[in-house]
Amino acid sequence: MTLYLVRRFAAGILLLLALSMLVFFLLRLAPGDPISSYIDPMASMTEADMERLRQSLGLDQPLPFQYVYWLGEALSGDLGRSLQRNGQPVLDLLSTSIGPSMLLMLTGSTLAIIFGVIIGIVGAVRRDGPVDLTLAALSSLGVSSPAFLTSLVGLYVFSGVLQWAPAGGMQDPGMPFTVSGLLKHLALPALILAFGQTALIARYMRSSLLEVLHQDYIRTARAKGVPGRMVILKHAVRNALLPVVTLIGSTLGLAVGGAIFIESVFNWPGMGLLMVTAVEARDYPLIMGGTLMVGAWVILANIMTDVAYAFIDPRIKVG
Amino acid sequence: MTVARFLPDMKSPTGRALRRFVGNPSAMLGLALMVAFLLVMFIYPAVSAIGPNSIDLLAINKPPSLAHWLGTDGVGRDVFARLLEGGRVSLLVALTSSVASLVIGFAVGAVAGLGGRFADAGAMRAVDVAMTLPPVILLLVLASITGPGIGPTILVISLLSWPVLSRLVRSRLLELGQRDFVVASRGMGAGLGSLIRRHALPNTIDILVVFVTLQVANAILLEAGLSFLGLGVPPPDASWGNMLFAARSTTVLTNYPWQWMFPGLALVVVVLAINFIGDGLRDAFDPRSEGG
Amino acid sequence: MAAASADNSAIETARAAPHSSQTVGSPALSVQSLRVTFGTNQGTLTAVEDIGLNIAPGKTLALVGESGSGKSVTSLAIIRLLAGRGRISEGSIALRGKDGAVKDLAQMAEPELEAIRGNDLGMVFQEPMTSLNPVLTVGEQIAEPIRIHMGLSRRDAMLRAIEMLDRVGIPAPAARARQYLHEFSGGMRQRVTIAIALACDPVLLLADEPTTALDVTVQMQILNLLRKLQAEQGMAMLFVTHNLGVVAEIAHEVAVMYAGQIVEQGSVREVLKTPRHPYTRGLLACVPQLGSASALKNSGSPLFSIPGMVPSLRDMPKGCRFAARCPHAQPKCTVDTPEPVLTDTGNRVRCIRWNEI
Amino acid sequence: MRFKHFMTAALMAGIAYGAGMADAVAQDAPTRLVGGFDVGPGGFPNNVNPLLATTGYMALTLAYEPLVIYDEKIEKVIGRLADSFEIAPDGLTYTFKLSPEAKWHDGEAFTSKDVAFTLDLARNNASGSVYVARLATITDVATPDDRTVVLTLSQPNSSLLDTLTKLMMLPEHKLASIPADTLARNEYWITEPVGTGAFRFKQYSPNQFIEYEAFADYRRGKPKIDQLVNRYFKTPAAAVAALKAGEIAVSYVEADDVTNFQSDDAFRVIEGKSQVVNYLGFNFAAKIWDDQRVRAAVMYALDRKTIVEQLYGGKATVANCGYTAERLVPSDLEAYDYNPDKARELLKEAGWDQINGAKPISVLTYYNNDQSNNVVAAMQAMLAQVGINIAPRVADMAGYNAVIYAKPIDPSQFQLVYAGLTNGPNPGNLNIGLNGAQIPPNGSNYTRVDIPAVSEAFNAGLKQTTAEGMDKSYRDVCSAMNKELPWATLWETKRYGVESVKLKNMNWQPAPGGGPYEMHQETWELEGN
Repeated sequence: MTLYLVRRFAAGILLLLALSMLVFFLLRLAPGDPISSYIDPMASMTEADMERLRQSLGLDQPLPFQYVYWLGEALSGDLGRSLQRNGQPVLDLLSTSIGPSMLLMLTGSTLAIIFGVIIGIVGAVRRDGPVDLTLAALSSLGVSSPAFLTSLVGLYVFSGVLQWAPAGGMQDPGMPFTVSGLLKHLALPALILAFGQTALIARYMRSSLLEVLHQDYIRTARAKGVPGRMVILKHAVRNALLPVVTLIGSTLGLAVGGAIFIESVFNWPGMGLLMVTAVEARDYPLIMGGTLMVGAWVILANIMTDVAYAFIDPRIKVG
Repeated sequence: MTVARFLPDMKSPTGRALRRFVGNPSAMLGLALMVAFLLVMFIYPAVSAIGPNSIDLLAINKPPSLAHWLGTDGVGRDVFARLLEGGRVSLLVALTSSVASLVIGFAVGAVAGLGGRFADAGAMRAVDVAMTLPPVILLLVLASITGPGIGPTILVISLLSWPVLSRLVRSRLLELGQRDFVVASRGMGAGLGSLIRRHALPNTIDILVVFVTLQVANAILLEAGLSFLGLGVPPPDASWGNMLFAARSTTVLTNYPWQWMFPGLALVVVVLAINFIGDGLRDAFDPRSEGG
Repeated sequence: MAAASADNSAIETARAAPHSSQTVGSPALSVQSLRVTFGTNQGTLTAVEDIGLNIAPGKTLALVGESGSGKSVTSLAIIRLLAGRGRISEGSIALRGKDGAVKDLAQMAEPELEAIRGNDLGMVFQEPMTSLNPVLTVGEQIAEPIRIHMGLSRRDAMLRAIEMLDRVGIPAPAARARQYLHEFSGGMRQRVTIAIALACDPVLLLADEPTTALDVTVQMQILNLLRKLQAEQGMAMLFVTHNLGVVAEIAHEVAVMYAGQIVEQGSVREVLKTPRHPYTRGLLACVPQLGSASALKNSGSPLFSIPGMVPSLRDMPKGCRFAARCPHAQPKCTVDTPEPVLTDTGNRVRCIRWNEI
Repeated sequence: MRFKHFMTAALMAGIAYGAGMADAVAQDAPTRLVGGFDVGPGGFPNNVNPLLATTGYMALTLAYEPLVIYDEKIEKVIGRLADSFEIAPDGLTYTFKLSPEAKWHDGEAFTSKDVAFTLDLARNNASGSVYVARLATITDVATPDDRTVVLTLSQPNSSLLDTLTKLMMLPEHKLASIPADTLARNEYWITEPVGTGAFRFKQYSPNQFIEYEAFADYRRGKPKIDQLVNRYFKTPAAAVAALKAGEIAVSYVEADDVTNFQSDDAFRVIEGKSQVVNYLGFNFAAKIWDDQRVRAAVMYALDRKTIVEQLYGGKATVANCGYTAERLVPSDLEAYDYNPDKARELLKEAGWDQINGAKPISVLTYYNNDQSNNVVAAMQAMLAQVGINIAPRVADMAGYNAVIYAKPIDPSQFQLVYAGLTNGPNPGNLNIGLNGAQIPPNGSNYTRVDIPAVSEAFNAGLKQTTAEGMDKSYRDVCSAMNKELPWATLWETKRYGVESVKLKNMNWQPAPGGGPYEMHQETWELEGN
């Protein structure tokens, strides 16, 4: 097992290297550079000023040289400084925003897994019954409502009108940090993030469970006198979870992207918000740092999924 | 079911599958909804005088009325006409990109699942790279190279959606690979191609069907997201994506709900219909459901 | 029709009836005029009808017939695990439980059935590769019915499971109990399913072609095992098979099924030695005799097989269902469905011309 | 399964707690004002370094103060850290008398040394300052005594005062020791920055908020608000929700969202001129706009009155030149009323079919909200009726700048821009976008306008030193723009803010770039909490 993990992590490191190279050169294809994001059409910044700023940031060097310089710094742990105005070190910005993102994503995903699996089971067991049809309709609603729309509707209804939840942010600004304050702010965005994912997991779980209920060992279980509910929960669900675990692993990895809208609308200081502002400002070092951290998280999520998969299904040997 | 009786008692498996599909009430409901939608989408514009882009500044933000069945938008354009034109655009984008990502995802997944350890490792690392690439950057770069418009939108959406499917197909085929009939056909010298065609495809049909049904909705939402970056289907053309996107201003969200609710509703109905059709197809092609 | 592989002489060996503590006479299982129907898009179809059989404790009744004759449906009906839209539309299934009380399984509601299944009644299936849960350890799967029906603690149930593994002849049972299914061969898996079925010392064991999927040598081991366990636990057994050699090996009574009906029923000795129903005779004629291969080859004649096809459930012929394929059929055979009659040797035959041929 | 129960319980507690949440703030607790000072186009979230500020001045003046500032009505420049100032008749020397009581937040006295240090820093490229070009005319900064500063210019510059209102004074005793080229990156700005304003910096949380506390011995009196928070919002919708939920007391609000608050008596809607003129900029490098009749045809083809009435609800004024302020607009302007037939006539005369015909003309814009999309759709339909087919292309700020400042300029990328430029309070601000001398690389006249009449009018304006002189010359600029049409000027919209009725004396206005203008921060009051 440990050999497998070592190999996967080594592959992961190589992967991050390939990813950093790909993103570094892709970024240069996008129109605009950090300096062009400084300029405000209202301000009168001469072309010469812009040229000088580019030199001071080393943007006029040949691309491969810039990449090697960046890589050298990155390997020594210095991801460089954000090109945005107050030039904070990238590592600090990332470390302050990875926490909130993980918190939001893990809470959202956990809720999605719990509700998704339950809805999937109910949908499969009461197949084509009234409950199944309503759940199918709800999950279609979940799947087909865009993150930014659900966030806006959620924000407006629950904090604007009903004032149940605070309007964005991670804590009341200036107030001392309290866990209940955090939970109060976390509830709405996490539920909205979970809403879409739940529908996804529910659909796959239902289809997988229907597949498993056909298997012979389910009939054997019933022949053993195992009560109906236990047959579903103990025998069927565990087998049906196998493909769903892969799905959960992948969506856990991709949740960072999805959180962008939710983090923007709720002003949640996570990676999503950081990356959107970084991309708007073409802040290359911050984008590179962010990509590596998000990349590492997705790779970790994939490795964890494969290990969990092997752990749940004894037939699959690891590696 | 009277309909089933008219169909010839076809003996071939597809024939029986077709008869099972027709016999499945929810699948037929889904099919009926889709056909109705497509019919209205293609016939109404030819009939009606009101074009999707004809503005009328004296009738902006009007609620649904006899003149405009679903009301008008911020520039006085008829929401119903835009809904239909947008529907054509969005469904075109969604279906093509779903099929494209289906093909790529299934191919990579199948190669990984059945192609032996090295193919598996190689394919999965490619998937890892694809999944770790932050969508924001890919969207921005690809779309800015290709510019807005329907073609690039389809390309971008397909590139973003296939990795998840490949992992699902791989996990199903890893399990399948252990089963006797696969080992047996390998023993009979079946190459990877025929293995995929004869064993991988039928045994992952349920995953593929569920993926397509979800991917249609996901594609339309991604297209809406693209509008966030000023890409996707460029205004003034209509698409469900950019119509939904109009709701980002609180006023439109609260005071003119018909401008975004109907595209949202249409999307939910289409997704529901495609889900029912998908379920019907999966049950029809699943031999074990003979008793069903 | 799978050729019987057992030595022809096996039929003659008498088997000592196991002396069992239960009172002789009242049967462990008594099925009366059972009819099972399936709902389909083209209306309801009758899979089996007018099934009547009794099995005394410690005795084995073999239910033999071609595939599609309804033998598996009958066994599944008894344990009420009919797939899809199958229903018992007529008849009774009287089972004398461990507590001696006779209950009709046909009328029983699901919760009560769950108390019976795995406890008074065990079942073994045909396909060992797929009939066990791949993600649970073997020990857990055996211990499960024990904990449910006998209320033992987790630890005690596991001990009993290990004991069962030992009794079904699996070496190093303690270690093997913690392993998973994919680490067992086909034969071993069947032993595990038997261990599961007999874990709670049931009164009746339903075995639905348990040896069909196994190779010959393993088949023999499983049959001997079943016989040993029957001797030890004294449970009645309904053994579904299409292999006459197996019938001869394990059964005391036999019932031959054709197109959803029992056409001949009686003690193994009588039915196999002096078959009265033309279909039974045809079946036995198909069994190639050892040593007769060279004679057949010289005479150039093919192995004997019954001409024609089994009638489809959708358009069942009137009268005797075997008439179309019966060499002795006469027009009167196709008038009304023959009722089972007692023959001179005590068999019950569903043929009106049994004594004329 | 235990973990599952824990998570659901924790979540339910969170929501339940939220429902029961009452702001149990005791009466004698410090008064706290939370506002969205950096929301909207006038804001610059996350900018803590005044030298890099191109906008967001309202937030900066919470803690910092410039030498001079616009008055309460944002019309003329008055003293702030300078009690008084005078300009020599030849416009080459500016003398400032500093306020004697002004102190830095750390107690040090504010002296002319600080002014000289700040001006040197602002003119030093290495500090990353964005004011270098605009202060280029200053040749010498003299400090005869602690209370006086004398500036000498190489040539008269009527925009200098406007620039000085945007330059916040920095503490020489804190920053002299930090090398200029590392100043932009120094931790100083987010740990213990020092200013002279009514509030003192307390803490900064990136993308979230900046918190201030009252500066007890502020020379104009101790502020009534004890704690002040400037909260950032990524999307306007988030600010609207925070306003509705009572979490912030004031914020800029998009025109679309105003209707939410007009009927709600807990809020006060503030309307003001945006002092930004919207226009369709002809990209002269594309050569299809060279004929003035074609440009006039565009003006005649656009029904600007109906767009203002219907799409802006009457809340905008049609602009027939760069300005709409009465004092800058002569009476004899051509109104270019909606006249599609005249437009077609002019196009035929100019031979539009040969120049461009029906080929799509790409119009680039960085506006990407509902209102702008609707306006572009309306203009597209109107122009199509006379045979001009425009295809809108939206880009984010960086993408927009990349296209307009591309070297070499690529006319195929954009033939038109739909943009806006500040035309007040200093009318000279339009110069950088229209003067022939400002064509890149030496300015931001990216549509390459090179019309002598327009350039000369601007040059004259810049030389003026008296208010009357400036008004007269910018009226000439207005008539030149109206006749030559370097731009198809459209309208000047109103902009909006929303205040809680509990907020007193803030004098919030939608000033371009947030001002800076006199807001008397020390007099702000918040009833009830």
